[in-house]
Amino acid sequence: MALSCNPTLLIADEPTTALDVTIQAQIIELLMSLQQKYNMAILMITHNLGVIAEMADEVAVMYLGRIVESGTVKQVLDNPLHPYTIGLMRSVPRMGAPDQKRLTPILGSVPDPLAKVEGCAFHLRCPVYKQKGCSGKDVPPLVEVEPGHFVRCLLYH
Amino acid sequence: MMSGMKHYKETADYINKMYNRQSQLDESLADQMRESEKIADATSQWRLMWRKFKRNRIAVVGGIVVLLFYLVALFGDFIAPYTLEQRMTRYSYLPPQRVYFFAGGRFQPHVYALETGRDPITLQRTYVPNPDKRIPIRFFVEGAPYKLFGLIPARRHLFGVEEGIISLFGTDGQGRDMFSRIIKGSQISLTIGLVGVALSLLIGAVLGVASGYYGGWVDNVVQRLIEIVRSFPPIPLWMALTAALPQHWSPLLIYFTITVILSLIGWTWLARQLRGKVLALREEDFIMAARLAGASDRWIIFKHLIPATFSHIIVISTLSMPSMILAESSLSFLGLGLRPPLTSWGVLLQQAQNTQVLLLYPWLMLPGVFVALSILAFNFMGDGLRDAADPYTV
Amino acid sequence: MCVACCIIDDHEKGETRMTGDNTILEVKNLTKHFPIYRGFLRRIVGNVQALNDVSFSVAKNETLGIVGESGCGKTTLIRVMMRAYEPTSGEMLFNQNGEMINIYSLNKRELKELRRHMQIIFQDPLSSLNPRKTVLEIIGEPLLIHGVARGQELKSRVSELLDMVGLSVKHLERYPNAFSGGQRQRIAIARALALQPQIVLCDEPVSALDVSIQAQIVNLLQDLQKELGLTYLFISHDLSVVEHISNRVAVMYLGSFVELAPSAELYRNPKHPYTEALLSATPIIDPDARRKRIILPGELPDPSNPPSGCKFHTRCNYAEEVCRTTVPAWEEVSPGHWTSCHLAKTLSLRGVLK
Amino acid sequence: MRKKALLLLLVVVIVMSGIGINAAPKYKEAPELAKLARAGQLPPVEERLPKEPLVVEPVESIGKYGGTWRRAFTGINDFHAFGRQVYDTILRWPRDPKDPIKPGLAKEWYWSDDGKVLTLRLREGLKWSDGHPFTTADITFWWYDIELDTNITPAPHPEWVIDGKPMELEVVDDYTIKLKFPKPNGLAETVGLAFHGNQWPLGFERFGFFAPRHYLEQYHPRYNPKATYELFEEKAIDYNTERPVMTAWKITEWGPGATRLVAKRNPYYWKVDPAGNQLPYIDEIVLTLFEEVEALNLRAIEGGIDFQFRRMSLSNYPSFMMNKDRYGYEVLLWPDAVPSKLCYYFNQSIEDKGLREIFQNPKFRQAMSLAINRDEINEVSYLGLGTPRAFVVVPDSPYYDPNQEQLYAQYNPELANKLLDEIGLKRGRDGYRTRPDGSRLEIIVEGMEWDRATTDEMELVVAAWNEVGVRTSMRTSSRELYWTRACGNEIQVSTWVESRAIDPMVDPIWVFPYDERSWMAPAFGNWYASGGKFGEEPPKYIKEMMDLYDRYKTTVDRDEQIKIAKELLRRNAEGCFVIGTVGLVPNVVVVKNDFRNVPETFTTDWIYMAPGTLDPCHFYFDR
Amino acid sequence: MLSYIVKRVLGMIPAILIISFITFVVIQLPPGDFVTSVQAQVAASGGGMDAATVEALRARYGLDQPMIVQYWRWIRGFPKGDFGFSLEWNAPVWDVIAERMGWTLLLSGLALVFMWVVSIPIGIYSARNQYSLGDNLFSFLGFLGLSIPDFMLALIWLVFGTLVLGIPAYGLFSPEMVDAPWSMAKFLDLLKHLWAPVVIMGVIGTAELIRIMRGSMLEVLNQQYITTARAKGLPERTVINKYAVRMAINPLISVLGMQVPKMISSSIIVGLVLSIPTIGPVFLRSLISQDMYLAGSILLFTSVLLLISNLLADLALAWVDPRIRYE
Repeated sequence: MALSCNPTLLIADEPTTALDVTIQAQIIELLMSLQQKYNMAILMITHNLGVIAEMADEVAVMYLGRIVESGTVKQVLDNPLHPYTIGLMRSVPRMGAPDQKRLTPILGSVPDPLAKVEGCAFHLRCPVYKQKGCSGKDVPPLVEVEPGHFVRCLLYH
Repeated sequence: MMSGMKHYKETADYINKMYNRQSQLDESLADQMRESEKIADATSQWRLMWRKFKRNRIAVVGGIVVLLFYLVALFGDFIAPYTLEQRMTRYSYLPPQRVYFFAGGRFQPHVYALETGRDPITLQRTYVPNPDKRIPIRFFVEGAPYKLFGLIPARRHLFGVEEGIISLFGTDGQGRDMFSRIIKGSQISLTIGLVGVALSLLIGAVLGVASGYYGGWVDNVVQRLIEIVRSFPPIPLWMALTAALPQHWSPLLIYFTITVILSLIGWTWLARQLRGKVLALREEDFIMAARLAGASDRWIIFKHLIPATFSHIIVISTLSMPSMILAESSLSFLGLGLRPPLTSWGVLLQQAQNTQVLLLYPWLMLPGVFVALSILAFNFMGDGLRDAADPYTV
Repeated sequence: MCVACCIIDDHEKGETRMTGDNTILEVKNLTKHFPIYRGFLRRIVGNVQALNDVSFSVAKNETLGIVGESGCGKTTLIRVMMRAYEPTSGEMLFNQNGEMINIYSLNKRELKELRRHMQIIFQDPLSSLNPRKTVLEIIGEPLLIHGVARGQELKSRVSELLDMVGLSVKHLERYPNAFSGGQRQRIAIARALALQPQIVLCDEPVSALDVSIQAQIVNLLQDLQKELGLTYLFISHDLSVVEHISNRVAVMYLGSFVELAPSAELYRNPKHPYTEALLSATPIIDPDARRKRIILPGELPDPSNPPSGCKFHTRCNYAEEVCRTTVPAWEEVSPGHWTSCHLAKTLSLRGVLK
Repeated sequence: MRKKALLLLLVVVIVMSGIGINAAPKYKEAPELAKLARAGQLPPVEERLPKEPLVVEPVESIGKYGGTWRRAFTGINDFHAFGRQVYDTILRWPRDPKDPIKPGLAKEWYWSDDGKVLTLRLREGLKWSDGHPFTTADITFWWYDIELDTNITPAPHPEWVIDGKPMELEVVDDYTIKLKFPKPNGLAETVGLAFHGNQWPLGFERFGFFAPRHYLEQYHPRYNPKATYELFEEKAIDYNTERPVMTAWKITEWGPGATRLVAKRNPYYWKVDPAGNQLPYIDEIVLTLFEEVEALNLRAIEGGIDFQFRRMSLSNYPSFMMNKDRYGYEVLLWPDAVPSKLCYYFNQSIEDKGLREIFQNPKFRQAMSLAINRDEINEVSYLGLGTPRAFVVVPDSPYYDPNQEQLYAQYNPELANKLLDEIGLKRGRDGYRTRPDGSRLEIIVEGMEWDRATTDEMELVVAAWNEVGVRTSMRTSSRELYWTRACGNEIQVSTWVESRAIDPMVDPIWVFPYDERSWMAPAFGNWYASGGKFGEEPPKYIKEMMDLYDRYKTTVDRDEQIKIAKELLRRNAEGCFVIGTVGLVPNVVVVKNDFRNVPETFTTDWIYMAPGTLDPCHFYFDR
Repeated sequence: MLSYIVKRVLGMIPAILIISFITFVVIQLPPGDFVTSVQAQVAASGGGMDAATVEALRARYGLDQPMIVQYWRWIRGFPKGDFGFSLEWNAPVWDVIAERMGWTLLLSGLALVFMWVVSIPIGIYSARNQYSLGDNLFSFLGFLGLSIPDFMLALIWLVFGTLVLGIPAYGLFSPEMVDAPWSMAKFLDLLKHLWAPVVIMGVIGTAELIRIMRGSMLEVLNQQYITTARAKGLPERTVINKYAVRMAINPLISVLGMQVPKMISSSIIVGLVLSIPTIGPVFLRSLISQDMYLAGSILLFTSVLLLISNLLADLALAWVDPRIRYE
């Protein structure tokens, strides 16, 4: 249905969430073939890092309504910079890496989206925040640390 | 301030290191971290419900009106200036009196004395207030004796007059104060709903929960029963059943039988709702968890299912009150329900079922206003409760 | 009652077993069919074969992972194991002080007693906690039911449990809705541990949680296992989590086990085409490792009308004639590595690259 | 309006005569009938009318033909709404109750000297509405094939049975018939021929003295083996539109579920006005069905009814008065011959022996009567239009005794209390009296729901009795249930809207325990009616009254009858057998301004089939 | 589909039998019988009836037989369309109520139509303008309608309409039109009488329907396919009418079955007050006079009407919403 008007941009909002891996694979395959066929861009929203790694060219990581890091998939996944991205990568078990004996969780939980967090939205859960005054009034700006790789963290200022 | 662009990898390493250290942090820090998480107050489901309910302005107003109605009904004998037996035949069909609050600049509530007469042509009663003769309204006056709550003998009334008459809502043909009659009527009209709902609840809750929880043949039998009862249109069935009442029964017995009849039909809705609720609950993991913890059926029904449906029961009861009140007044109106000397809003309305009442004595329709008001209030309150009752949305 | 079966001939039964004494749980040929009724007379017209001839055993202090897609029978397995459903056939033996007791032959009271040793953690921490009960009531419920503790003692026991799962005692009087998902799951874990069970069935315990929270719970489960010497049966559809936490992993398809092996072995060296497909379909967080996925054609067959022969043959890329006609045997292809595939020995399948 | 005015009200002298009018040269008829007659579809009017038509003396004036009389009724049970407009009997009640019985279908009648044979002479040439001659055969058919056929009528009407023997008929010729009894029959003229003597032996009322033999014979199993009694009943019933009638209008439209009843002019009707116009003047009567009395009243208030008093409620009087000019009608108040609108029977044969003893004490009943404030009731319930009085016949009655009018009917609570103290009903600490043995005294007044006014009245009476220390409560129920219980001797104090106050002897249920409907003692009444087979034997003071009535029944001497009736009524009044409150409460009569021949005032009594004696056939529209 | 209908209809037969039996028992509950009530009627107008007549009448009507026999006498005629004999009207039950049944159905049906016609647009409006002044106003008006008893509305209308506005407030036709043959004038006359009772009956249920429609519309408007439809650039009108309303109307259809009994009840009461020839007045009368076959048949008919309306509602639901399957 979504393709009935020959779009140039397809927004896929969690298209694979709640699907089994085999079906998920089918969908990914389908999306990718469609992309080639129609030569369109895909904006994919997902929480599955694996899917991103498999599909995306570029990635933006969001935390509490803000992009905290963005760049090419390689940049972000191979070289995560923001504490949240790093934490995320570290808390996910990776298949085929049995040497990973223990996961590193991000402590605490995502705050109520209605609650106002001042300063860096992640500072409450950030393992380093005490070292720097991240809880100030202003939201840290997005900094381009290498070409195309942006991060919103005071540590990189 | 600037770590420099080149050093970003070092920063990332630093963050990683901190993560590694964090995993070795002692529990107290973890605890502290968790404390910072969003944790609502120690809120029970009831408190949550109340908080949500409070936010709904109309529902609160409805609730206050309902509460007020019941308070007035409870203290009716005290609030009403007259008893049911008091007839002031001199003042039959007296229109509602105007109350004046100030006399000579002083707060002194009073009414005017009335000159009574009859219109020579239409033979209608006429009442001419005499502004020169003020009758002060007194509070906590001695009046006709009554028994508060049917127990405590008393003579004091909230307000009254020492001579003449005080009739806020006018009088009926026998010169009985409508204000007092409406209050007395509320005692029956409002309780008939309560008792009826309570009985419906009893039947509906037992059958509904049993049918939902046990399923199988129990469910089947109950469902068929409900189907059959529901395949009768309510008013005709009520009519047929109340027509069957031996009318020489004592008023009290009639009153209770009517509530039983009302609830005989009312319970199906409740049972259905509860069954659905229980069916859903039965599949909830916490029921499974309790069962796996070794809980017996009884434990599950009484510790989990019934409390879980409690808010629903309250909502459903509130929402079925209007139909009970309406049913009572409709049946009484048709002459099939309660009869004088029992005084309910329906009975009062039945007596107002006259063209001449509407044309000449419209204040006799006031009980209808109270029926409507109470239904409105119950509906508003029930709606608010329903919105507030869902425990899963905060 | 039941001292049913002390003599078990492992090899003939063809089931995986660790050494006798070490076995805590043994499931034998467990089958569950749900009848389908139709028509006015409610005749049985068919069966949904939710669980088909499943056999395995679990050793003490081990974590056995079970993976499979939705509808494969994971949940049915758990429910049958907890005896929420009666099985159509098969038995489940539980090691109680060295005696293997078939739980399906127990009466109500004995069952209640036995259940103390076997508890469950559900997937959805929201629905598994009664929203109307306080933490104290929820965690204390099993203790009350079994008459283990009450009053002040109950309170202190529950406090201990809360502490054990990393929650503050201050939370004792709060209601579930005051907690975050991770915390709720901690409460659920505390409840499961209240009766000091030996084995805990974890039914997708982290699937409903936020990615960043999953790790907390996984770690907690691992810590508790170490601390209390627990045995886990860890059910999930997430292959990476299962790999991370499990000693051995079983793969289910359409109500049957298709493969069972120590996790490293299974992930590197799958012997069943379905396992291979699952592994290849699971996206890996490594942008360099984009692989060719094996796309299984079609959808899961109707469990009330499963395919003949090997149930997987309809979607298998390697299927041969024999797969269509003959049900493959459950065989040990290499030590500790069981599978049911006609072609297990001939095929060379791709595991997860390292 | 005081009841004394009543005497003056009957200003209209009614002359009904079958004698001496045979000289009328030519009769006139309604234009529509004339047209039919000219077309040959009807015989000429002279041939349709009997030799000596009954001449109706107009209340006001000679009328004009035409118009539809709009009335309203409440359904199939409201047969009187139509039935009383067509009062056509063998003999007729006079318009003034003090006058003697008048001729009707019979032009003359006389008793044999011993009072055992009554000879009736019918008008010659009377015809049914289908043109078939009306003869004595229609009477014998009624008597032998309906009244005496137990398949249809289980027992003949009591006025035709003397000492257990049914009357015998002797047909002299087509117009002459003799009624023979073993003893003089004092009820034959009044009850039998004037009250019951109409064409409806079946149906709700089961009144009748004749039936259309030529029509009904074909449905009677005795004459037609294929017929059934069910079919016969269906055909004989009042509402059958096929059935020939002797009335001024004939029902032409009515069926199951219908919402209106239409009756059209009978072309063979046997009455004329003094100018020789064949009656009725009005073409048709249309009764519209109203499910609810209030809607019916509303219909009248907004001028949708031409003339009617039935079902008009007095409490709506102000509304009528306010709207009468707007909608062009007049509102009259006709006194109703009720001794009291609502009356109270203390059941002297109640099972509870203690209560029975108290109720049988005349002093108790007198006290209860004295305790009632009748003026208050009159004001509250009857707009002050009734007459507070004792339960006695109305001044129009031949048995009236002015001395009884206010007997124990003044409001005198002191005297009431004194009487109650005297008979040993002492007041307890709570102010309520106990029985002589000290046990609790509580009486229950029961009634059915009539209307607001009567309920108000009952409540006032109950309050009054509580005032004098007799603990009283009240219950109301539906008519059906109430009736059954009252007749079953189950009610302590019953209430009823009792009429028959012009000639109560026609059906003396309130005079003494006559049958189970005499709620002053249903068990004794049952004993009397069944000749001692059922019920309970009454005490002496009641037996004496029964003997008096036996004497009344078996004399045809009117003076003797009046003497006996007065004696009976004296005993009744002095003993307060029935307690009345407010009587002669007027009926509200709605008359359209152009509706004529309706008198200013007229005493209505249902026994007299009001307004039947006014001859509704001569009402007309002055348009 | 067809077999489903057949199955449902066949399934109604045992239901009708059970209902008829219960009905009969209920109708027989009051003490006394039709003859007693005839007696009382005769008495009320001054006449009398002796014991022998009473017994004979009882035998004639079969009232002296055991209840089960009387019940059998009643139901055995059902297949032939014979619902017994009304003792009071002295006519077959069907003849008495056939026309009234028609009026009852017409009134109830029109009231239902009224409710729908009023509540759907208001529901849509309220959902699209949530918490606006109009939304609040409509829901307040709806609640007001919900809370005023229908008999009171009817009573007020009866007097107000007739005497103040001079509009005919009772009956279905003006008296001069009752007998007239059908014509445009008669039809208009009928409409003039009909609208008020229809509105009176309809207002009670309108509030509920508005609420359901509003809620369901809100839910649908938040659905993804509505967002998709909007994203595709479809005009808002099409989105609302073609997608949203069609889906949102489902819950309305499922309460249709519940609305019917309310309308029937209402038609009885309104019919009584406004003197409309619905089955209401006849029913009340038959209950009081214990005309058992008549009362029983009316109760039975209304119940069957309910069964049928439930069936129709189910079918309509299935027709509108293809997700529902017949099992």
